[in-house]
Amino acid sequence: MVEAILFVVMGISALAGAVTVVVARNPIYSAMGLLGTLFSVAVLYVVQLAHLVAAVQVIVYAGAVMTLFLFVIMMVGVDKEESRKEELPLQRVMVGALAGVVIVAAGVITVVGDFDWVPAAATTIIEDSTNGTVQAIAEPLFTDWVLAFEATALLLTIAAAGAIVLAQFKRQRS
Amino acid sequence: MTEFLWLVIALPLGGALLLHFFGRYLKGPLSGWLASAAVAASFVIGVVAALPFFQGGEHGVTVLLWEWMPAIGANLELHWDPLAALMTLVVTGVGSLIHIFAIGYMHGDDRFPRFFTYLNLFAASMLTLVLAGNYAMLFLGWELVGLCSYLLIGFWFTKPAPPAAAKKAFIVNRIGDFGFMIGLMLVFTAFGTLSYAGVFERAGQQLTSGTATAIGLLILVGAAGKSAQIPLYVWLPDAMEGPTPVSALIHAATMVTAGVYVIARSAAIYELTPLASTVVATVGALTALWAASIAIAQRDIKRVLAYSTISQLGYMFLAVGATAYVAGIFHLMTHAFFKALLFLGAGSVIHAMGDEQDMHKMGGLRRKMPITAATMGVATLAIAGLPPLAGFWSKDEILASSFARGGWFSFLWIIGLITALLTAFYMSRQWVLVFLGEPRWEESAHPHESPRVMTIPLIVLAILSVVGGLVNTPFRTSLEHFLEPSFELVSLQHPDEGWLMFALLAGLSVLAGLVGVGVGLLTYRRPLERWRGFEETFEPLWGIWEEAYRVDDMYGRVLVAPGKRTAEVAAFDVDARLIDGSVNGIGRLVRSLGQWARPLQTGFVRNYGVLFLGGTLIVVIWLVAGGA
Amino acid sequence: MLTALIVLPVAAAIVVALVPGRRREIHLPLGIALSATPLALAGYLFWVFEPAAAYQQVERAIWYEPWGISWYIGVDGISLPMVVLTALLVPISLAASTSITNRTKEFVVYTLLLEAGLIGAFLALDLFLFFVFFEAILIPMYFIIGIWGGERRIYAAVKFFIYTAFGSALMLAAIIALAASHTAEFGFTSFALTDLVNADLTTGAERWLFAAFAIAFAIKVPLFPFHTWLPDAHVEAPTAGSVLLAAVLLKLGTYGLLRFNLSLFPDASVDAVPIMATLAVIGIIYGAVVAIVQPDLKKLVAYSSVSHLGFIVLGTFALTSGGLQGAVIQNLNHGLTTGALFLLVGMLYDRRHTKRIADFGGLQKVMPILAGFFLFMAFASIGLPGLNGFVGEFLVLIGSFPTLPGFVIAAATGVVLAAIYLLWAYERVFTGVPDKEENSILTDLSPREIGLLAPLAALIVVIGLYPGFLLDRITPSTEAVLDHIVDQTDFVIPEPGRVDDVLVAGDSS
Amino acid sequence: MIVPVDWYMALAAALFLIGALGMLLRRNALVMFMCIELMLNAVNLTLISAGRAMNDINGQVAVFFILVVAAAEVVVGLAIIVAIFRRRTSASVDELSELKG
Amino acid sequence: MIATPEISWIAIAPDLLLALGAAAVLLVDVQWKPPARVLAWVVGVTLVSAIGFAVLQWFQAHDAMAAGDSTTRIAFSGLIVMDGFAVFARLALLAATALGVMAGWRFVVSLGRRGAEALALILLATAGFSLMVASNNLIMLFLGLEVGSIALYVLAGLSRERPESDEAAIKYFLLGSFASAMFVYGVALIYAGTRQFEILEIRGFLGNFIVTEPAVIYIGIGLVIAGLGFKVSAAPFHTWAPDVYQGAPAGLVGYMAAVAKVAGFAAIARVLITALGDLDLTWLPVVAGISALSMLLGSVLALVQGDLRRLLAYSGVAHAGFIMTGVVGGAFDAILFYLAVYAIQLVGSFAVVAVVNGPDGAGSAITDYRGLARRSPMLAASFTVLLLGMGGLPLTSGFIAKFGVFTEAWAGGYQWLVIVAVVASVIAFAFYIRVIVVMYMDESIDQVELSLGPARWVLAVAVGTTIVWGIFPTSLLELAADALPL
Repeated sequence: MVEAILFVVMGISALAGAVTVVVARNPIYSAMGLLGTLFSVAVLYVVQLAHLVAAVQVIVYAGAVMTLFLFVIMMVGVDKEESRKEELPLQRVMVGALAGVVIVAAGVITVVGDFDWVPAAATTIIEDSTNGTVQAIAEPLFTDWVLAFEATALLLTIAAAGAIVLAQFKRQRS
Repeated sequence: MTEFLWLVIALPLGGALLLHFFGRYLKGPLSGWLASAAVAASFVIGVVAALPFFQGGEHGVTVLLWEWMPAIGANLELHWDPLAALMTLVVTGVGSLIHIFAIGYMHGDDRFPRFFTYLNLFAASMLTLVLAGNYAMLFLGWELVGLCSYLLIGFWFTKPAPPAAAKKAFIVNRIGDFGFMIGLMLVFTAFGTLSYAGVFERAGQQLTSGTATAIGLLILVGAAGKSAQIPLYVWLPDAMEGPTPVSALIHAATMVTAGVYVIARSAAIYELTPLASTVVATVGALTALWAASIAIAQRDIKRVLAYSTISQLGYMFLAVGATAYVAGIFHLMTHAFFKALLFLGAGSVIHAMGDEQDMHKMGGLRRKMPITAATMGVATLAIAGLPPLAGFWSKDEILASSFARGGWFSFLWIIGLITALLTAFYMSRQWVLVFLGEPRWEESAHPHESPRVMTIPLIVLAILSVVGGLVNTPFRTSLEHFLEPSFELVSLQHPDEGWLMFALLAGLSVLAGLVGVGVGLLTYRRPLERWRGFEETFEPLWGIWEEAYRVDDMYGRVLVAPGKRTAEVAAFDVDARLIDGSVNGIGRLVRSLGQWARPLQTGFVRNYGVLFLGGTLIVVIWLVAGGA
Repeated sequence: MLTALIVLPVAAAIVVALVPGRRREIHLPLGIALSATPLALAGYLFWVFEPAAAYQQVERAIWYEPWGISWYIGVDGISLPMVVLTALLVPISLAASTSITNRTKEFVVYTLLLEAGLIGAFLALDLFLFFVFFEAILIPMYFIIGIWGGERRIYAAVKFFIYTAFGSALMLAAIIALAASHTAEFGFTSFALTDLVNADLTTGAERWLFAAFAIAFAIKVPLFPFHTWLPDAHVEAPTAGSVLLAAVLLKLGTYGLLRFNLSLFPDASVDAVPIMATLAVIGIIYGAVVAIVQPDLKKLVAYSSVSHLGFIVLGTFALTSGGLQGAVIQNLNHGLTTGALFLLVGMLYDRRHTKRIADFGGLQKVMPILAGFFLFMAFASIGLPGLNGFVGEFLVLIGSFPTLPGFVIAAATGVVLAAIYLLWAYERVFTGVPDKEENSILTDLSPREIGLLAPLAALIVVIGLYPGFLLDRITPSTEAVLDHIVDQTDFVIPEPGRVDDVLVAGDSS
Repeated sequence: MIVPVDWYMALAAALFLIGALGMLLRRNALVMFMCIELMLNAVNLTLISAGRAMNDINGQVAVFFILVVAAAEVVVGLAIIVAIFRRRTSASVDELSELKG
Repeated sequence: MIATPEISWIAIAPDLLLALGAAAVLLVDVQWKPPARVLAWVVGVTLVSAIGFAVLQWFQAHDAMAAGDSTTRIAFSGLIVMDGFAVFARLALLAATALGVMAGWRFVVSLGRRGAEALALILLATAGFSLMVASNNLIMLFLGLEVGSIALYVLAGLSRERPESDEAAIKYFLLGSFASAMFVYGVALIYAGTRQFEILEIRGFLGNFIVTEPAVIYIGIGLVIAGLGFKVSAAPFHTWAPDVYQGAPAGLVGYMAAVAKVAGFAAIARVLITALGDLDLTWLPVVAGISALSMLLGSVLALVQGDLRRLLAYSGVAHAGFIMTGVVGGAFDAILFYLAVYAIQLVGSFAVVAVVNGPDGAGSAITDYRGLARRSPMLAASFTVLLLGMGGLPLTSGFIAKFGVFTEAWAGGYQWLVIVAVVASVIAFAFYIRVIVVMYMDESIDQVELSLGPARWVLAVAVGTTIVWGIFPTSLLELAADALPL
């Protein structure tokens, strides 16, 4: 029951946030919308017992990433409001068409074949099996997934080096 | 003896090659003498090789030189039989005389050796034609003759007319050859070989009359081309552009007789198709009359002779068409004598007049050049068919044979008779215009008798023109016996036996001859304006005759011009525009596709996004749809 | 030995390439000298060749086992003449290229590579290998046209390249399909001609593949209506290019039709006879008619090629001994005569720097020798008996008549038309008085140029009078092709009316 | 009561779609970028929900990596945006359309 | 207490070395600010040793395959594999990297201090892609993909002097991330459909069970195809390629394009053929469609380009289509051969561009190549060989490659695709020929002598392999034939 309520509420707020991201004219609002979505999704993680992931989501995303975003937005200029009018001809039409196609397709699928979102779903859900405690996550993370874990190191190195090399150019100029 | 037969061809050919490569090193007339010697030598060989036939009854032999195109039974092989022998002798005999004459005539021409190269080659080609043992090799000689005529007619290539005439001659001949080749194809399909031996012996049992007719008519097309019959005679008058000895060679001894020869040679096939034979005869008769009527009105001394040749060839066709092959060949031989004589005479006149050919500018030459006058006079009487000269016997036999054939042929006989009259008229007209009457030539001209090297051949030919006919008179048909073996497969047409008949027919033709000669003499003896008036009384007919019925213009308008137009359309519209255009069009199409697709790449990343998402959706939907 | 025949030109090319660029004066002589070695080898090959149906001097080396491709070369009566012709014409066309002064080295290299490719294509018995050579030839030819050509050389070169590449692309697909079906049938993949002939295809498949091959070769021949690249290429190409293009390159098409289409797709070939014959005849007449009014001498000769090659195709698809022999020998003949004609046009161009007929006139006066050669070659190409052209055309016509009478009659008109366009051209170019004074100062052929033409002329006469020495070598192979067709299909070669062969044989004895 | 996994999946799909469309609708590089973050979040939600429905913890583990990737992308992406902004003081991608055709 | 994870050093040795090399470059640079050639040495040693280990891997994998045991070839509990396929692709990547560094060396030097980062990024990118080609796990594959891609985004934007570079970077980045999101969502959906991330497990699952409602899996496949199709610039996911190729530094484009193609196609082959082979009836037509579209669109658009880099980009689209025919044919060896050959030719071609238009050249209009044959015959000749090689003319490796994939596609029953392919390759000839025309048949614009620098070696290798493998392809073909995936 609780889960149902939470799902509905958080789902709606997540969607609302997402829509905000898309429609808000000011990047700040978009950022806020994204933030909202992130939080709502985090809650949904918790509902599904993905505690650690939820935590990371809040800390890393809502914390670090969004801060970075906001920082850049400030730097780029808050006042830069994006006018609603679309310069690109047909862009909106095409996007609308695509959205329409997706919705129609979804409709067709739901109507015609009983569409199974998770064909491999287990008949009975054993909550413990996916109880995302630190212990539960860490074990596979550092055994089966250790290489992937290490690979993320590369990713971060690249991010660092990339950021440097891209940002560095002023000195290059002078 | 036959093992030396190849020399008959090889000698003139060798002469040609020799002169071609080393001619320019030979002093003065030497090259001319060499050439003449070569032809004369092959004449001698011919005589020796022909000896067995004089006893008669001797059959032909075939001598294989080497394989050529075995797949179609066409090898280089010589077929030596009386007919071939006779032709060889005519060609080499008359040929050598013409060679000798040419030494004098071409004296001083800067391409003197080259001229004799061609003459020798001409002789060699003609000999190849007559000695061939199969149709393919005959065709070889046939075409080489055409080549030589091309080379010789266009000998004076710096003038505009001769090259054109040469080209015309070759192309018109080609048109004939086209038919001839198809004829040969039919022969091959029917017999699986082209060799005489293979064809004739089996013609009887293996040829349906239909095929025979087709072959006969197609060969006729070829023959009409070579022998200048309707409708392909137009090249011959223009061929006068060549040096006169060439005309003599072409008209008298070699080229034009080929058509007659090939029909005679194919007698075994014509035997099976009366229809084709009749067509041959009809074409011959009509040509005879047609050409004669034109010859009447010509002013150019050589053109008269040209059309008279065509007309005489018509006689020969009439003969072979009437299956009187011997008569045809007989006339071929005699005609060779007096026509060669006429041309050489004309040549001698032209030579003397400084290349003047218009008879209106001549007259009274008999005092200046008696020998020429005398010899040409003989020839004129001979061709006019007055006994006992050669022309009389041969022409009379033709007329008699066709009369004897009866039916349609008696009509042709009448045509022949009329032609005889016309012939006599225009020949005497020519002789009179040239040699009698008042001198009408310009001061510039200083006519004089030609040198001995030119006159001796005239004299020899004159003698031949007188006695030549005696080889085959109704009283002594020795030529017929001689040719017997070559025609044993066919039933020869003979003049009716019996004195009365002979006397009657001969009388008629003699009468025609006499009338013609008489009118000619009486008319043209008189001063210029008088006979001018005579000619004008025939207007407008006379004008049309003089312009040879304007056949050339007609061909030009009906065939040449439209043909050229078609070619231009094909080349510049169809090819350049349509075909090539469409090819390039495809290329352009692809490029324009590219140009058309280019705007997809707008440069706006969000458009790319749309494209991406759209593509993804298509893929996804396709997959789901395909999977379901 | 055959490998050597292919490798020698490559080696020669490398040698020339290694000569430093500044020593420009020795590139051409060196190239000529080196290209004599393949010629010698080809001559030897011709000498040792025994008249027999089978492929000879066969060499086979596995290239890549799993794909079943191999270096599989051999020679038979059909390819032999072409190999010899190639080896003969390369030195000649090189020696005729003294007028090429810029980038001589590259020119020589490309020409030698071209020779290697051509010989390879004629010798290849593995379809993969054949295709490799067939395509590889494009590059050197493309450069020869594109670098040393006339004003519109690039257009011509690109057109030539793309057009041909398009054809061969289709052929590639067909080759793949053929090999695939062979794999499906016999369990092992092979591209060897000798294997693929055994693959039996469904009628539909066979026809498609035939079409693919036929189009590729029809473009190469070129057969109407795929011919329009040819005049452009010829007009723009330098002399040597034109010579090799006309004399050898085009023959890849006719050769391919004869070698691959007939033997690989017998049924389809028999069914396709009407189509191919029609195209051939159209080509003969059309090419000739178009040639008549060409203002450009080279273009005229080019269109005459279109016309002449029609005879070869006609003979090929007549499916008779005469026709096939004629086709093969005409391959050679056309190479000699047209090659010589292009040489002559080139020599004219070197002197007068124009190819437009209207610019000439009365040249026989100033250059009798050239005129003589031109007339000689013209008559050879007209098909004058006693010269080689006649042997080919006559064999084709007479040989094809039993099977395709209608077509042959139409084709025979080409013989008349040939006389018209060539003699008219001769009249306009060489006869009359040299009125233009730039014409009257031209010099006649040099001994070198005569030396180039003389061997061709000699061959023309020899083949014209004694083709036996070729036919003996050709016939077994052509007969083999016929036999193959006959026992693969229900086609019967009409035996032209023979009561008994004794008589036919009897003639010559 | 347990919410059926399909709902979660559908929600995720909706988020993903919104993100994707937003990516195409906005011309501000930053916002486009946020949309990508939205999409990645949707992916995470999918993984977790599906994992739970299949009793498989790996779904959650995978989420970690995606988070890292997202973070790294953010860093680099923002660096690029900043760099561009320095040159042309605008974050509108529509102005970057020199390269086309 | 967590069990110690299973570690197989050899399986990751090359990647590890690359990472270490990258780190070394950065540290050395920070510490001593050495001249460029020192870095060159570091990079050189790194690459050589990496290649050495890759070769070692090759033999191990080969022995393992011969021995028929799969365990030694599966490492890190199934995250990555060390099968022949992976190692071959890895070797191709390393070769492309080595050549790419040489080709781009001038540019790296021109970056001055930032050169070190550039080199580090190159090495890291290669490391990422090399993990990607070995990944047996979709998440791992995604990580490798991202490692490589992100590095490439940065590299694309490296030349700060030119605005085009910015544009290239941002376009590449935005679209790339978009594509990655698509890809990973597809992975998630496949996971939802099979409960597996591991490729071999997925194959097993699909082999053993019939999924009653597989729609979600198909959606996943579609998204995965889209994501990877983006990386290999297959139509309609190619739109970034021309702009990026044109905007990114000339010195590096060759490398960027090559590694992305190799890794992307290795992944496509693994995911589609190995993991989803049992569903091929569904995805084959789609992939065939993409292939055909890529070939036609690519060649047609390349035909009308005025800029050489865009031309090469679109030709790259066409090549993506050609390689796709190999995927349709389901032939790993044909794909690998094509990839190896094409990667090298690509790097070589862009090396030429870098020489002619300068390492950070602004434009590369085809007209700049007028009379190149006169200015620098060797350069023109090598470029000609490479162009013809990419065009697929016989006697070049490109022909063997094309022939291989076409044959497989034909045998696979996709005859129509082969027909399209041959037609497209004719169009391809048309635009490659155009460049050759310009180089050989137009007159030179300026006679400035061009110095090749290290690009000399790149061209030597590229031309050499193009010709040698064109005439004696057996060696490489046999290697590719042995390079089978698990």
